[in-house]
Amino acid sequence: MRPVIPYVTAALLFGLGVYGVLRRRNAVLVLMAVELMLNAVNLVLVTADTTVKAALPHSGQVFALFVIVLAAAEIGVGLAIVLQLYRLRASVTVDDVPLAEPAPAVTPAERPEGAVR
Amino acid sequence: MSLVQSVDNVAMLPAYLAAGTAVLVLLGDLLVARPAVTVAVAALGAAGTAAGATLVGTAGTRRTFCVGDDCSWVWGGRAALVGAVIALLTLGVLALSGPLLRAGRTPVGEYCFLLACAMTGGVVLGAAGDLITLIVALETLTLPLYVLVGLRRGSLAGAEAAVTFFVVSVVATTVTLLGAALLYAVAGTLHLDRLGATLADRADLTDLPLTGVAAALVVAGLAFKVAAVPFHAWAPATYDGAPLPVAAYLSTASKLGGVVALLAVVQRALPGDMTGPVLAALAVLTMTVGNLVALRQRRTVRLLAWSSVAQAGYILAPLGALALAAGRTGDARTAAYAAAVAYAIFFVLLELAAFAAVVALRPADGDGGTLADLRGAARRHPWVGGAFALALIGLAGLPPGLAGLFAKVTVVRALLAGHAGWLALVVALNAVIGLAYYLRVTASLYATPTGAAAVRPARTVALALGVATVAAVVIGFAPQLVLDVAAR
Amino acid sequence: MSTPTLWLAAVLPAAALVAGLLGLLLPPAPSHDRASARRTAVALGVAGAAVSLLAALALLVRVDAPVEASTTWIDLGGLRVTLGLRLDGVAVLVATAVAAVALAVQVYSIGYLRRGPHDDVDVDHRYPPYAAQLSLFTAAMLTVVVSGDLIMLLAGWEVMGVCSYLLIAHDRRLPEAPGAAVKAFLVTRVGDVGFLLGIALLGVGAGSFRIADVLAHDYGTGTLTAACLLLLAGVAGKSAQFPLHTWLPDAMAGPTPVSALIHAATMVAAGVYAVARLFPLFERAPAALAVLGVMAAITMLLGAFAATAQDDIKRVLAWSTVSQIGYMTGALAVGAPAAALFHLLTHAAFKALLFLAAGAVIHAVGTTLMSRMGGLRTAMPVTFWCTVVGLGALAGVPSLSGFWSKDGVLAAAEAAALDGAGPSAAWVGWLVWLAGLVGVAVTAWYATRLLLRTFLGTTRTPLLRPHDPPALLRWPVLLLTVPAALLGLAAFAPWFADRLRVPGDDTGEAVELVHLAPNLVLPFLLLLVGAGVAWAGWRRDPAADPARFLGPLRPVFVRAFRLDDVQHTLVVRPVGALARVVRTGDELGVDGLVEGSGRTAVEVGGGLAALHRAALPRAAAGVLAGALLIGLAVALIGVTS
Amino acid sequence: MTGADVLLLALGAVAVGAGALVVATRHLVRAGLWLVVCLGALAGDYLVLTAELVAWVQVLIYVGAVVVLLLFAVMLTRAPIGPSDDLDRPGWAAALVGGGSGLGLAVLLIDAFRWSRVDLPAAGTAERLGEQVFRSWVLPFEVLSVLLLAALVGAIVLSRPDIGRRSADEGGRQ
Amino acid sequence: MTFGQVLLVAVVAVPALGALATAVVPGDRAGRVVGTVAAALTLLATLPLVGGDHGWFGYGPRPAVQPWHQVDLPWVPGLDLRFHLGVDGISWPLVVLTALLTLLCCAYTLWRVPTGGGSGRALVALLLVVEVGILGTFLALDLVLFFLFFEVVLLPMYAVIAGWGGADRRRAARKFALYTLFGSVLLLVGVYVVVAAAGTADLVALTGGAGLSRGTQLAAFTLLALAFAVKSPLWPLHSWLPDAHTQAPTVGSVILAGVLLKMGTYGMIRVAVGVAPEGARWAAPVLGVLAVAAILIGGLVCLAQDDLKRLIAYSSVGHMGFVLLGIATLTATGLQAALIGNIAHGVITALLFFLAGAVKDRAHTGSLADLSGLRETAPRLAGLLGFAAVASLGLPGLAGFWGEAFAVVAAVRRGGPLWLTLAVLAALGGALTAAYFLRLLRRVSHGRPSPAVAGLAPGLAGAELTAWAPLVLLALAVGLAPALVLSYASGPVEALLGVVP
Repeated sequence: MRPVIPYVTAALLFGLGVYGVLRRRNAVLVLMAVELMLNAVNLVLVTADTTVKAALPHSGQVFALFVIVLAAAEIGVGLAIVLQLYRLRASVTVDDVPLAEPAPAVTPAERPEGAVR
Repeated sequence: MSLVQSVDNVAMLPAYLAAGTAVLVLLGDLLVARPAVTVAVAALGAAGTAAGATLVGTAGTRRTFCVGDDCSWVWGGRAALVGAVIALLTLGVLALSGPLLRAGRTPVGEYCFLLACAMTGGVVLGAAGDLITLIVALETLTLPLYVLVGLRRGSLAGAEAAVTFFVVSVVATTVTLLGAALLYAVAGTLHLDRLGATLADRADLTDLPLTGVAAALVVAGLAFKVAAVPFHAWAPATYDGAPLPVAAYLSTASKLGGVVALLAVVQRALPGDMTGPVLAALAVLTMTVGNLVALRQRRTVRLLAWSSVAQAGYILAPLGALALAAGRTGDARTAAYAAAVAYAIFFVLLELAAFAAVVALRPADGDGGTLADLRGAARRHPWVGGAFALALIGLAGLPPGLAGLFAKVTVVRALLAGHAGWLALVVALNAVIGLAYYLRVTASLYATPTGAAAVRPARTVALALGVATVAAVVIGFAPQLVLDVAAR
Repeated sequence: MSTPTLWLAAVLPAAALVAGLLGLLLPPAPSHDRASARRTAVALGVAGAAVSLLAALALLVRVDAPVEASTTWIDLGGLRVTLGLRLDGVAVLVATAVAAVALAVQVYSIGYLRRGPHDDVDVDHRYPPYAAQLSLFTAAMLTVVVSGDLIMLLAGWEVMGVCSYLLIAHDRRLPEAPGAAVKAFLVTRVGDVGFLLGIALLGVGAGSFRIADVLAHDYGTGTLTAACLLLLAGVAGKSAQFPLHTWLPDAMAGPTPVSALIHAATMVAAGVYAVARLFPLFERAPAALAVLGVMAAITMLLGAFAATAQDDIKRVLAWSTVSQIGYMTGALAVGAPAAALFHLLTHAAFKALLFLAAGAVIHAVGTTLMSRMGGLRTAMPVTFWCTVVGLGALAGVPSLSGFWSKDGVLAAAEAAALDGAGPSAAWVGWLVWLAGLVGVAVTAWYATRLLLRTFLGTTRTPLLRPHDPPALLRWPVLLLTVPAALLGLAAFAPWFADRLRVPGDDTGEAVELVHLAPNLVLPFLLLLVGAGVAWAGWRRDPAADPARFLGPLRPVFVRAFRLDDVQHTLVVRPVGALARVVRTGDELGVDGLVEGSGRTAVEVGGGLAALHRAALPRAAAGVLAGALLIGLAVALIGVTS
Repeated sequence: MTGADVLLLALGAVAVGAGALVVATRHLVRAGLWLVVCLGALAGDYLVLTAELVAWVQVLIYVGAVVVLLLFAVMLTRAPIGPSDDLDRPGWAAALVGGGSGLGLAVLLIDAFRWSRVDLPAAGTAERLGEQVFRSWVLPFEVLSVLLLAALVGAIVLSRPDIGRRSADEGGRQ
Repeated sequence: MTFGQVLLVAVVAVPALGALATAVVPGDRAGRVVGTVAAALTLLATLPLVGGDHGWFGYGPRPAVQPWHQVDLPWVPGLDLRFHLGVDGISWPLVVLTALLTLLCCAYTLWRVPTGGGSGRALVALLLVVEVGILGTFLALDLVLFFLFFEVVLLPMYAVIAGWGGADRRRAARKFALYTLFGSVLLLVGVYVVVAAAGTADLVALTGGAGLSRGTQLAAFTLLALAFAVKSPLWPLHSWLPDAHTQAPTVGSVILAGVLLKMGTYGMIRVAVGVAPEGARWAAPVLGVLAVAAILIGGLVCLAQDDLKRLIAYSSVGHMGFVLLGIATLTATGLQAALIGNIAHGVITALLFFLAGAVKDRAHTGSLADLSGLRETAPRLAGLLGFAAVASLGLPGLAGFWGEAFAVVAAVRRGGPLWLTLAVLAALGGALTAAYFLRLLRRVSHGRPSPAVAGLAPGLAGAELTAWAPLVLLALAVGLAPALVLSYASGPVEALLGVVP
């Protein structure tokens, strides 16, 4: 068996996941892309079990199981969060979620009062 | 050979206490259904966890869940410190949550339960001895916080904050997991100490570019937790959208968790010449960007968030000494790790005090508000304002905030012990930029009030603020206490 | 050294100093008890000067050999600064002159600074500080005279500068007074830069600033020449030598008694005295003496010619001072310190006399301009005769004091020029001698002019009723006439001549101040020529100024060869411009850099904050891109290493 | 090239192709369906790699639960069934980072493993894995239970806005 | 504990407790009185410190630092920090000066609290905290402790400026705080460069280089000298000072100019030169050139300055240039000149700022264009201003002379073309000093009274006289008897220079 085949598969899948996370506007699609990345990780873990002389056999597969559960838990909470956002805004476009506070509404004349002094 | 791993239940006591707290809170909420009882149970549980962590920690290092020499659970000085501090921070945040919970729009039972779950993650994190436990514990610490951040009912900012936090966190977790998986693919083990030993022994592995990248990915993923630049952009938005006590938890306990996780992998698993340069670069970027952007913030919590980004840079800085050969000698390494832990302890204390003061000065269930809302606060509430000022000055690292001063001194000393003078200079210059905005806040506290009505701080908040301030003053005069526990 | 002598020597400056310090505590402002304050001030001033004079006279009797006493003032890292006295004949004689002139000025001031007849303004409303400053001035000069340590000498030297500043600026009616005061202080202070450096060189070389140690130390030629030249800068400043003489004529803005004090016995004499005091050093530095000689020659002629064209009576006298000090430094340059000091003493007498007499005139007519005087001889006979004596002495009319002392100087210069006597080169002797001779003629010319313009002819302001001054003003003038006329004869007294022996002169030969030789005739002839020309010019038209014969040179002489303008163009304006440039540079450049770095930090912060003014995906992108970059970097480093 | 290699190659191609469609399709629902295909192919990969239990869990949890959950979310957010044009934002940066990481990882992995060959280990049956979990990995297993509980409670709290109101009413009454 | 040790601790503890008491005592005036009493007690405690063991009677080599008294207690071993205080001939005059000036300022505050916001007792409390920091800096014999006290000063001083200052106070205070923090963080790095290399922070052990390598010494000296240069301030790191001085309230300026700047020069002597002598030797020419640049540029800027307080502030740049020139020569003469220059500048500039404050308070303007004829309406004030200006320009017989003249002498003594040039330029700078002070006097004192000055009352308040008289007397006394300051310093200075290579 050539381990490089599943490894490269995993690498490409991870890359696709990254691309998806960055490309998609819809939060659910973003989550799907994340799933791709997580699965790539799992594939690496499972493949690793075949390539390494591990101190503990099947650690990779165990880890992969844990990751699947972890992902399920996260997706559960994540979807709840996304739905909460949808309830409040009727949209799940991540582009509408700002990182910074809204642009300052104060006029320049007021600024020395609060900010500079 | 028994089917199940042997367990040292004494060593596990802190984890039991923490998890038990969570379960008890849930049960209490279901059966008694009185918020006061629920909160009391949570508080008692947190206090008990802290006590248990300390008690077990004083008896020397205990290991359990061992496979051969590799143990998944190592309850030593560091674990006890982290466990106790996280439990105490949880207790503090519970106290800060008083007004929020009393305002009645937050489900008390679930709130306390989630907090207790996060605490459990934090307690386990300190003792984690393998990558799986580490990552799972870290997720346990983080996942309840997604929910808590989004708990401001009807608040779009809260929902957005939760989404931001969640998405970025999931992505970062994936990066960490990939790093861990690659490490496993290379070294064939997941136990930190064994990993460290393997990488140290086998030069063929360390020569492999894949190993370095794997290490870097693990560090990068974990750096997200401490909000290091460029993994930081979630922090200000999340802190500002979250309820104030949750923001406090995020910037103290959660950040401490990230530091602990980073330290665990850096100290035990990964070779210093791989992580050192990454950490040094992250430290420089983090403190500089954090401080510079903080200069331009107008909202209190955002300013604190950016400042805590910068502070994360100071925490990482001593580890940057590992980038140099001189920084990887035994003494210098020890000094660097101890300095990072000590700085983190000083920092969480001051940060908790600062958030407590903001909570005290803001109306219940309100957000952090703008800096203008704080004008003259110290004239209306001399004690609260004074404590806030002390905390801010401590964060800036100047007397009379001696705790913060000694924190900076610790970092600089560790850096120079590792001959990383240039990094020490960067830290020093950043302290100057930092003072600029801390002074701005402090000065506006003492400015002429604009006439907003005084809010009477809740008793629990005042208590938390008082305790944090007194603790800051005490360790300001006796920093050796912290240095001693941090060095263990 | 006997204790009483020591005490007397200490009292000499201390009396005036104490009087001055106490005087400063008196209420300076016009207030209800100012009459009593004024009385106290008068008493303090006069008493201080009188006690000093008595001490000086007592010392004159007691001191016949040099005495010296000192105690360590402070030891600065192996450099010893002492608090010491060094008395010899020269010191005592000069001290006597200083104290005498000071007393005369103190007494004179009482009357002079009263309400003037043509002035409604109460002139002397700040009399107490004025008197105190006079006392301090005297004390400072006496300190210079008796000091046995260079640093202590410097102390007196500089305090004098400050006092001159304060006194020149005293008169609040004159708008130009503050400027003149500042100029006086600053110009001398610039000279003092050299003086301080010279002292530093000497002190560092000897490891001590005690004059005796310095004189005893054997310096290298280079050091010595440099030090002497530097000292000369200070001397030029204080003694108003070219090119640092410009302050002196302007200083006439001060009250006339102050001018008398400055010109006769204190400031200007200090430079000459200091050189004489350190003469053994100069003797060993011929280059410095040569420079001094050139300086002296230029100064002599410059002062004399400038005096010819002035209309202000005080300015004539001021320029004459410049010129006469040139004689003294000339004598020093040709190696005749005794002659210089002798001229210093006689000059102190006749110049004090002239100034006080001029003060009496000004007091009477209310102006300083000669063009508004004339014909005062009849109205003010006492003043007239006193002035005649003073001017005679100045011009060198035989048997008056100035004749003998100037002759001493010229004889020494002639000896240096013709016989190569003395430490300096022959050409220096020639220079000084020729300049001195020309100076004699010119001096006679302007002295005659002054006398004629002021006292003879017809009155030009007929409305005035001038009269001789009151007793307080008259007596000092009268008493000063005596030394002005007779002091020259003292040169024939061996005890007097012997007292003018400078420290380095240990040949044991008698000091010869007067040379009764045929060549005395030459200056006398020149005197007659000068005076005669002036008289002839005046005779032709008594109402007109004889200075009109100067023709196109007149404005040049009035402006003293425009050296003021030169100084203004070359020093004052560039420094002012430089100051403005530096200020701007400091504010925009240095501070701008600081402010700029602060602003830059804020700007960069703003830029970084703008980067975060984006949506959520950018945070995720940050994480992923960051991880990618870090991974890439690590991989590349891993590959290359 | 053994048969396993061929299988791996084929399944990998399917997985990558389906994955590409997941991130590229303009149909929301189809993205979910392509995800099923991709995850299924991966499960096949696991089987080839002798990780039996992981493969079955993959099918159960991922294909059975997670994808269904995602599809529900698509429905609940009232996504259009047909193709939509506003799903993506300009993609050069995403392509750069995604391509960079994918290709970079691939290069690293190829560099590390080359065309080496390994024998497949003993199969990861449920029994063997269970033994491993309870012999060596009890701790994370236990912690994960806390995590799951928290996720459960958290998801419920977030999904049911009335929970907060109830306690508010109680708080009001007390 | 011996009496001396009790005194040492008291010198730091009394003002600290005084500040606390001032802050908690009810009533504004009562607070101010309490603070003043504390300041007075501190001064009393500093005086007997002189009665210690001055000599070195033991065998063996002379140590470079021989404190008269010392307290040495462990504090934070993890940071090499010990509570090690000591006093000797170099620090004692500065300690007394600090205590005296603080007392005068507190007493002055009893009479007048600057307008601008804060309560008087808060001001007094802050002044006392500043005093703690300054005294601690002068007394610290542990490098880390030195740094700690160095930092203590910063924020209280910021608060004094920002709380009670002039119109543009916030900006000036920020600039002060940030700029001087920039200096002190360099100090922190410098301190630990030394500590990391030497393994100890004990100044007594470290003085003389303590076997540090040349590279370490150069790095340490550069950092330390930069730090102290900011505080002193040495051109071109001075630009915080004019703003801070101009905006600060009178008492703030007095403390700032009087003693706060001395922390820099003291540190330069005791720490920078003491700990890294080889570095000092290496950097001396640069330091000397910058010092002379400070003298000349300070003087020229003053010459073109048109605000009273700003002019005095810039004059400090020049004066500190003389002090630093003295230090840069690394001769006993120069160091002693620096020490006495420190004290003299403290006394005279404090007086100048008191007077400038009085003028500004009365005339409500500090612009030279609006002030003239002061001697006509307020002759005593004008007289004192004249005295202070004359003292400041270095008139022999007054305190300012010794430091300036002997800095020049020291440069001459050092010899060589560079130092001789520096001496000449510094001496010319002395003439510039005279020029701008005379310009100041001419503008302010002479001439016809301007409208702003015309209405002034001629008298001075008792509190003013009380605050100023000691300074006037000291300026005279130090000028006439410099031994007052230097008699104790020669031993320590010789010992210090004994270890400079």
